[in-house]
Formats: sequence, C-alpha cells, structure tokens
Amino acid sequence: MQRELLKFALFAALVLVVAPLYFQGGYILNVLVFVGINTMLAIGLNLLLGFAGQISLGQAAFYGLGAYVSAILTTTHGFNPWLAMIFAALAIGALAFVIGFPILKLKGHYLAMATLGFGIIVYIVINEYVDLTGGPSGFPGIPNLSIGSFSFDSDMKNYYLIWGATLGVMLLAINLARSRIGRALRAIHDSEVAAQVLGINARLLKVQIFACSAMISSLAGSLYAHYITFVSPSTFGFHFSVELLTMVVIGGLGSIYGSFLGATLITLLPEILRTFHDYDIIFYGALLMIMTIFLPGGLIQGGTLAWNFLRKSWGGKGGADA
Amino acid sequence: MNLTDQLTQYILSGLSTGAIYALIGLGFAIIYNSTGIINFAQGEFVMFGGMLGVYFFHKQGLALPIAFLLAVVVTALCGVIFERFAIRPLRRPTPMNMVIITIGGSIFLRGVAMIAWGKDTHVLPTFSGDEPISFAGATLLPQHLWIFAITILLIIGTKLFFSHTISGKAMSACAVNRRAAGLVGIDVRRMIMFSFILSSAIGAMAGIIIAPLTMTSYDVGVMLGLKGFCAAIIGGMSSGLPTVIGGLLLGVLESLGAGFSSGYKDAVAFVILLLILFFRPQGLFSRGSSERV
Amino acid sequence: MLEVKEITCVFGGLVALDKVSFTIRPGEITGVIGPNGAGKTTLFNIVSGIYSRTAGQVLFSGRDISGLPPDQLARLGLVRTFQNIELFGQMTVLENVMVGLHTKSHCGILACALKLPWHLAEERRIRARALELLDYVGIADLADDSAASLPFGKGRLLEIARALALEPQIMLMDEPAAGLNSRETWELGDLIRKIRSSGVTVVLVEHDMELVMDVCDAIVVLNLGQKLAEGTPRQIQDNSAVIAAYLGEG
Amino acid sequence: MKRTAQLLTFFAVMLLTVVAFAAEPLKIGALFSVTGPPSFLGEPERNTAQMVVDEINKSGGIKGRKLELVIYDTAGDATKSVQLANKLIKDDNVVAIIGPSTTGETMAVIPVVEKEKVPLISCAAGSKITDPVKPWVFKTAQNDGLAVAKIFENLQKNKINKVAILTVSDGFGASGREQLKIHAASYGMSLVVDDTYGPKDTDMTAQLTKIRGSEAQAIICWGTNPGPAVIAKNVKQLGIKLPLYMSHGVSSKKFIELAGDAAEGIILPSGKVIVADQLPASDPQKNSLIGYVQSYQRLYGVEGDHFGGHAWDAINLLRRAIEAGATTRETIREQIEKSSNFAGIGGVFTFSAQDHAGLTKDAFVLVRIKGGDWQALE
Repeated sequence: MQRELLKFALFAALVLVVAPLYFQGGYILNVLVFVGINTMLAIGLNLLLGFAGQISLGQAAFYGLGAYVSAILTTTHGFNPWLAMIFAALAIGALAFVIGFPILKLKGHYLAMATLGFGIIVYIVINEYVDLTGGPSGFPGIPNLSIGSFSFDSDMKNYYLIWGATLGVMLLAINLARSRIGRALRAIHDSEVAAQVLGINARLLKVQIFACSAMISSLAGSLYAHYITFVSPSTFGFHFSVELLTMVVIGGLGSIYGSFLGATLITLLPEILRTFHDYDIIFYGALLMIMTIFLPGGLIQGGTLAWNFLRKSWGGKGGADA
Repeated sequence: MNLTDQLTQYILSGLSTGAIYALIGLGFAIIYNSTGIINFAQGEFVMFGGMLGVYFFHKQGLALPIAFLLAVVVTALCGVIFERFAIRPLRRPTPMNMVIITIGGSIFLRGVAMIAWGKDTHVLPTFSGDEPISFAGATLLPQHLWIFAITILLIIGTKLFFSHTISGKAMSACAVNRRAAGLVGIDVRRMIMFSFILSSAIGAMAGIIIAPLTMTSYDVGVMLGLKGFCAAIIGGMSSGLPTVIGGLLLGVLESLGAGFSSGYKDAVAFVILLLILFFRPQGLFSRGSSERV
Repeated sequence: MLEVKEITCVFGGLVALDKVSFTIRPGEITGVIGPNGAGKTTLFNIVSGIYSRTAGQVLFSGRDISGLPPDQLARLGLVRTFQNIELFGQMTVLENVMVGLHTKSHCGILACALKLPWHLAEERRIRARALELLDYVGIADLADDSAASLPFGKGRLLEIARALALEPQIMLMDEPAAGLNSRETWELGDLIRKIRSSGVTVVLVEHDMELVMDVCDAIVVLNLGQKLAEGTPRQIQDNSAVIAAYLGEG
Repeated sequence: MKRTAQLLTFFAVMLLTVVAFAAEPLKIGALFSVTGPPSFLGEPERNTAQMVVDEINKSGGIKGRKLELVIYDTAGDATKSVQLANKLIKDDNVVAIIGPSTTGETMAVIPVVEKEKVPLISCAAGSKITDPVKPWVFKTAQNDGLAVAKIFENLQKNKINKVAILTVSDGFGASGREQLKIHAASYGMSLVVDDTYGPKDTDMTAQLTKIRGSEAQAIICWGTNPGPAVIAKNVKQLGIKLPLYMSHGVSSKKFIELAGDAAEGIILPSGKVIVADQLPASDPQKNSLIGYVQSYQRLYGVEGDHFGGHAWDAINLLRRAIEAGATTRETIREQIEKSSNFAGIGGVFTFSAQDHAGLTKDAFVLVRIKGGDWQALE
C-alpha cells in the first residue's frame, strides 16, 4: 500500500515538476498536454476493457459529447465552464448508465458492434445537428477555463490544469483497482459466471463502470474543448475510438501506468514519425504490429521485465559487495 | 412517379449496395470462423482489389478480365503474406492483441497503397456498358447485375467449398473446434492460411466489381470494412447465408434511410441494428442457446 | 431446505432433465450421483441459476427461487463450486477469497476510489476474515501466491474457502474430488464433514463412490435425466435399479 | 574595464544578430491536409507552395533573402492543426502561416494565431473565416457564396426557380448548403428538396429518386470527388433529365475522368484556372494563370488546378509583402492588408482593413463540361 503511494508520488513529481522545467514552453509542451488528455481517456477505457474485460469501440463518443456539451452550454448559453463541465460529466454518466443495461448484456464481438454503432450514431448526430453543434465546420469561440481573473489561456497553465486532473483520475483508478470493486471487476473479467455465483451483480457493476468510464471521457472532452477553444466532429470519429483502444492494449491491459505509457507512445509517435513525411503511415502501422507481436502484454510488461532484469543484476552486485 | 416505384428503387439500390457488404462480411466471417480473429484489415483487401484492378487495367493496359484475375491473385497473395508475417508470429494470441495487429495491418496496407498509387480516386470501366435497365418502375445498371451475379456465384461457391471439399470440411472443423481439428490430423495452420486466401480473394472481387460504380481510392477500405463487419455481425458471424442476408438488410436499411432522412441515414441503420442486437443478442438468425460453463 | 419440484430442462430436442423432484434436508450431506450424461451438472446449473429451466420449480427455505440470477441466489445463501475449479487466475490466493467476501462488504465505487476511512476499515476486516478462511481449509501459507500457480488439489481447497466466505446456508459442490489423489480425497471428506458441522447443508455431485458412501447422509440417483432412486447410502447400494444402471453403463 | 567588456559583448551580440538575421532565410509555415479526406486540397496546395518557393529561391530570393517553407500535414484533423500551428509559431518561429486547407481546421487555428499575433493566409473557402474580420487572418480561396451566386444567376437566366440541393455532409458541403440557403431567397429560388449524402457513400440513387419524385427543375450538388461523380452516374442511371449543377469542388480534370460520359452537360462555377487558355488576352489574370498551369504541369506532370491556386496566391501575397520591405509578423500583416489589384489564380485581390477575403464574384466563371473538356459559358 505504502509503496504504491510512493510510486504514484514519484510519478506525479516527475510529471508536475520535472517535465515542465525540462520542456519550458515550446511545442512539446502542447503535445504533453495531449498526452495528459489521452492518458485520462485511456484510463477511462482501461477501467472497462482492462479490468472488467468489456470492449468499447465507441469511447470517442463520450469524449465528443463531453466536449460539445461543455462548448454549447458555455458558449451558446453562457454557463459557468466549471459548472458546465460537471453537468456534462453527470449527464453523460447518466446516459451511459441507461444505455449500458442493454449494451452490456451483449458479449464479445456483439458488444464491440453495439458500442461501435453507438459511437457512429453520436458522431452523425454531432455532424448533422448543425443548428446546435455547427456541424462539420466545427464550433468556435469556446472560452478558456478561469478562476476569478486567472485564465487558463497558455499551454503551461493548461499543462498543470489537465495533468492535475489526469493525476487525480489516475489516483482514483489506482485506488479503485485495489478495492473490492476492482477485485470484483477482475473476477468478472476472468469468469463472469464464477463472479456471479459469488454474489457479484455482474450486470450492475459492468454498467456502473461503463458510466464511470464515460464520465472520465466526458471530463477529458470538456478539458479539451476549453483548452483548444474549438471543437469539430472529425476529432471524435471511429478512428479515435480505435486509437484509444490501441493506447490501452499497447500500454498493457489492466495497468494504470500502462495506459500512461500507451497514451504517451501513441501521442508522440506521429511527432517522431513526421520526419518520414508520407511514409509515416506505413511506419505507424508496422510499429503497431511489431509491438504487439513482440510485446503482447504491452509496454508495461516490457517495462516490468526490463526493471526486474536491472534490479536482479544490480541486486546481485549489491550482494557481492556486502 | 409514385411511391411504389420509389420504394422499388430504394430496395433495388439497397440490395445492390448490400450485396457488396455481404461479400465483405463473408470475408470477415471466414477468417473469424477459422481463427477467432476479427480481421480489421478486411476492408483493405477490398481496396487492394479495386486499386490493383485499376493498376493492371489503366497502367499496364491489360484486358479487363485479365486485370480482374491478376488483381484477385495478387490480393490473395497479400493475404497470405499478411497471415504469415503478422498473424502467425504471435505465440499466444488474445483477441485484443489480434484486433490491434489487424488494425496495424490495415493502416500499413493503406499506407502502401497510398505510396504506390497516390491519393487520387480512380475508376474502372463498367463490365458491359452503361445503358440503364428498367425493372418494375426502377432502374439498374448492367454493372448491378454483375454484382448480383458474382455475389450469388461466390455464395454458392463458398457453400459448395465448405460442404463438399476436403479442405472446406477441414476448415469447417477448425471453426467448430480448433484443438480437436488439430488432434484428428487437420493442419490447422494451413487452414488458417487458406481462410486468409479465401477471404482476401473474395474481398478483392468485391473491390473490383464495385469500382466502376463507386470509384476507388487508397482510403475506401475503412468504411467498406466497417459495413462488412456489421453485415457479418447481423448474420451472427456465419460464413454462409445469414451473413449475406445481414449485408442485404444493412444495404436496404441504409437506402430506405437515405430516402426518408438522408442526413441521418447511417444513424437510422445503426439504431435499427442496435435494437436488433438488444432483442436478438445472438445475431438475427441463430437460435438461442445457453452458455456453457 | 431445498426442494426441487418436477424440474424439466430441454436443450434443442434433447431432454436433459425430465420432471426431477427431490428434497434436501437441512444439516445433511446429500450426494447426487449417476452415470455420465445423467443430468447432474445440468441440475446444478439450474438450481444455481446459471441455466434456465424449461419447467418446474426450485424452493429454497420455502421460497420459490426458480429463475433468479446466480448473484441473488448467492446473496440468499446458496453457493456452488465448479467441476473445473473456476479460480481468478490474475489474482492472488488471498484476493480470490476476498472476492468471495464481496457480499460481506458494501463500499461503493466512490468510497473505494476516494479511499474513505470506512473503506479502509472494511478492507482490513475483509483481509483478516479471508486469512481466517484460508486457515480454515489449511492453505493460509499460500495467501500471497498467484492463484494460477496453485496445484489442482490446493486450488480446490481455495475454491471451497472462497465459497465459504459467503457464509452460505447451502453449498452445492460439483465433483469436488475430481482430479484429486486418494490422500487429498480423504482430506476433502474430512473438510466436507467439518463444513456440515458448522451448520452448512452440503449437496455434492460426485463420481467417487467411496467418498459419497463415506460422507453422505442421503443420496439421489439420476439416470438419463430422470430420478432413479433416493435414500440412504445403504439403501442405494442395495437398489437393483441403480446397480443395473451402473452395470449397464460399464 | 568591466564596463568596456560589457559594451563589447553587447556590440558583438548585436553584430552577430544582424549578420545571422541577414543570412538566415525567412521562415514561412504551411499547414496542409496532405493526407486524410481533404488530401485532394492539401496535395496540390503543398506542391504549389513548394514550387513557388523553390522558384523564388532559385531566382535569388526576395531582395537577396531566401525563403524557407516549413510544411506540416494536418491530415484534415482540427486538433492536429492546432498543435502544428503551435509548433510552427513556437518551435519554427515562422513569420507567417499559409493554410490550413479546410474551413474547420482554419477555424480551429484562428484563436492560436490571433493570440500569438502571426499572420495566417487560409486556403479554405468558408466565409466565416474572414467574416467578421480578424486582424491576423486572411484567405485566398473564393467564398462559397460567390459560387452560389454564379449558379443562381444562371438559373434565373434560364427561368428556373425550384431547385433540389444535394450536399455532402462534411465541412465543404455544410458551408455550401448554408450559402445556398442564405442566397436562395434573394434570387427567388425555392429549395424544394434539401438532402445530404456522406463523404464515403457509394450510392446516391435513394436521394436522387426522392428528387425525381419532387417538382424540382434543377439539381445542385455540392461536394468533392468522388461523391459528385457517383451522383452524375446515378442521375444518368435513373434517367433524370433535369439540368445538373455542381460546385467548384469538382473543377479538376479528375472529375471528368471519374464521371466519364455522365459528366457531359454538367455546369459548374470554377476559378478561371481550368479555362485559362480560353480567356481573352485582356484578362488581368491570364499571365498568372498560364504561367502557373504550365510550371505545375512541367514539375508534377498534371495540370495545376483551382486548389493549388489558393496556395499560389497565398505565397505570392507574402512575396509582395516581403518585397515591400516587411520581414516581421507585424509588418507582413500590414502589407498584406494593403495589397490591392493583385491578379492571382483565384481572382484579382484587393484587401483592406474591412475585407480580408479580397475577391468579388468575378473570381468565378461558369463552365460546362462538353466533349470531356471545360467550356466557358460566358
């Protein structure tokens, strides 16, 4: 328990103190803000996919709904952005809770299909309801978040804001993973029948975690909208749901830090591959395949293997010294 | 023009689009049944078929039937290479890993096509003219008849293959129980490779026969793949008639949706699909069965 | 305690169970035996809410429980174990038992995520109770091992400990001796008697006749989906129909 | 002693800065959707921009100062555009940005350039980019409204007032649809059918069947390849005899190639670039047009099109500004705003503090497709 906390504190310090000092200003900070947003989204999906073992190919829909609800409430109706953000998360959580019951009754590829269908429906509605959302050309003029006269209007300020939120979500997810709920979710993942026989209401729990994951995605969407100050439907399409799935699997299913690693890799990869110009798409595809073939347990597994190896060789030396 | 004629047109248009979805869905189902993998690169096989057809016909100046055949053969070869270098190396495949690998594969193939043939849209000539054919107040093009004919032939072909040839039966056996099939001496690996050949070839054919009507470019695979995937799921991932009916149903739903509310037509189709899934979670056509522990 | 009334179950065209009725008395150990394909496991799956029945009724302490989902049955005090022990392989031995204590704890998602004080207290209580249960079945020393690494015999004990965590009134055990060596089977017999003496009614489906005859107070014999006989071990051993069914099979 | 050292250092630094400044090329950023759905815009734009910059540098730069073009691919994604605009401004330190290719991406980038005070010359058509005027934002693509006006004028001339519109449900189509609706009333048009189709749709017979059943006298389709080609074919298949109008979104030879025979008789507004050789010698744009089309053909093997022209205009606006002595973000902005009578590819531009789009509807000509080629209607 204590070690877990120490690990998290170390990670938080790295993110909040070391990284901004090292990357003062500049474009890379902007990318790191997106690493934060994507980490939050990946953790949300990981709760569902890695813990409860339920696939979702429609996660981008909740992200988009969060962004649009925030955008519309603040810009069109003049709501306080913080209030709008909370309202969006609650409303979208409730929506996920309601549709979760029929959707999560499905299993395997039917579940994939249903979540995918849901994602597409939301995308179409955002795209077509022009009067409300601005349609395909997007929704401009969303205000930055602010506290009093202090406005989160720079990359650095948003870095702290968004990473603060992401670290919060991370801590909550770590706590949840080590609680009775986390255990019950993993039990459902391993064998739903065995979990039910032990008195776990699998259906309700799955729906609850689905709603949680939707709320996290919605929160990320709101933060995104207030950071970029512009939203358009293409950001929230099917391809982004797939990208999130990739982050979670490449990072390591069921690992919170894995989600961070996956989100980091997938967000930074295009930046690194940019030097290849048009060829970057080929490298990207090839890398996904190669990584999965050689590290099927995800980056976190590779990291653990490397760490154990290092510790062993280091520990061995220490023993010799003594 | 009266409402019945309009309706006939919607349904005919829907059926011809649906036939393509059915073919693509069949490709999904064949691979799923022999390997348990949902091959997200299936749409890219369709794209490869169309683009290779264009390449052999326009760039190499070959006759259409030869271009057709070559495109199918080369795409099937791509299927084999894909299976050999991306699917087989994974020692302990989990469904999730397979999803990522096939997604990676589809991105890779799309990139290859983009580099090789550019980002332009291309078109093939129709197989036999552009003169519209009237049918019960609606019109079709001869190419639509080709689409129907080839779809029907392929369905009958796969049906015969699965029930009357040794390889086909072996593949069906793999579908039922891979381990047991291995135990009775079926070379499971070869069957998996076969399934990739078969589905990439079917995908390629779909890609070529629609290219004269819908055009083709390096990025058409995503949407077609998605629709084919839906068709296969409505059909309960069966590599036979149910998937075909699933595709046709999807096509008709879309077409009717477009006739009544075009902006939301895909949404209409998907809402109906969701309702179907909620009430028939085993797919539309399979009988319900209890889950074994 | 548990009353099975004319339970019928049809899969497709196959009648797996045909109007099976019997009653299990509280505080007894009842064995359900029969040749392969007799419908024993199907019966368990119906009673524990995993399969749905075609017709008939199951009464538990006089209450109609037929058609209730497994998690509700578990909370009412009816638990079961599986033939191919269904352990949660990703977790440690201790965590497996802690999952069994799910119904004995109540913190919601928010309390867990925020680590509220009462959640921490509850977590400590669950952990202590889980260790007690491991000690009860004799594998406390393995608490921190991965459940997947347990040998089959120990895995069986873990599954029983996990089921006991629910403090059941009745426990259905599906072939608990399957895969155990004779020493383990003998120890299992002792454990089953110990469980019964703590006030839990036990029903077991079992092929190991020695164990059944040794521990059971009453026996129900199924054959081809129908009840063939019912009685004390002595009565069953002398029942000519039962002997015929078993010999016929052999 | 200490003071002298300080002074010396100061002058040394100054000197170095000046030398470095004179020697260093002027950096211009470009955001184009080279991949992704709008790559039909981004690719010719990138090619053209690179071509023009190379030409400038080959002839010794502008007043001895070379240009360096930093191009990033946005893949049609608004988020990426914002990130890359930040990268151009903060890491590459560019003096101006051209692009992005689409209205959506441009709208996403505007807050960034406004805040960082960097001139942006968008290559997208949406009129809301420069309406209302934003100090740092200009555009070279003709407003969709101008194209709509051209079509409606032609319909009026042919005594047609009931039209069906069929627009693609992406940024291009949505903007066209909005303009069609806005202008319909002032031209006395009633839109009897208002339908859309998806950018990846492969069959539009359903929508066209509905139009056939209506009392529309003409069809206006607003989209970019390949959708309109499918629609042209579907129209022919259904035997619909109504006149078919398209948008400038298909004013490239590619469309005629894709639609084949079905393209015959279709009327569309276009920039003058596709009919450059048919223009009278008196046309102020003729030289620019012919020059552009030919050098593009020489370099890339295909005719330069309408979309590449937006980038041509953007770079040449910058060139004129730099020629006038502007080398900083602020001065470049001022010079662009002062540009007048610049005969480019998209039209003759005259900017002012009130107008950052700079074109009139003469920027468009109406063309008819005949015998697989363009034919100017006026």
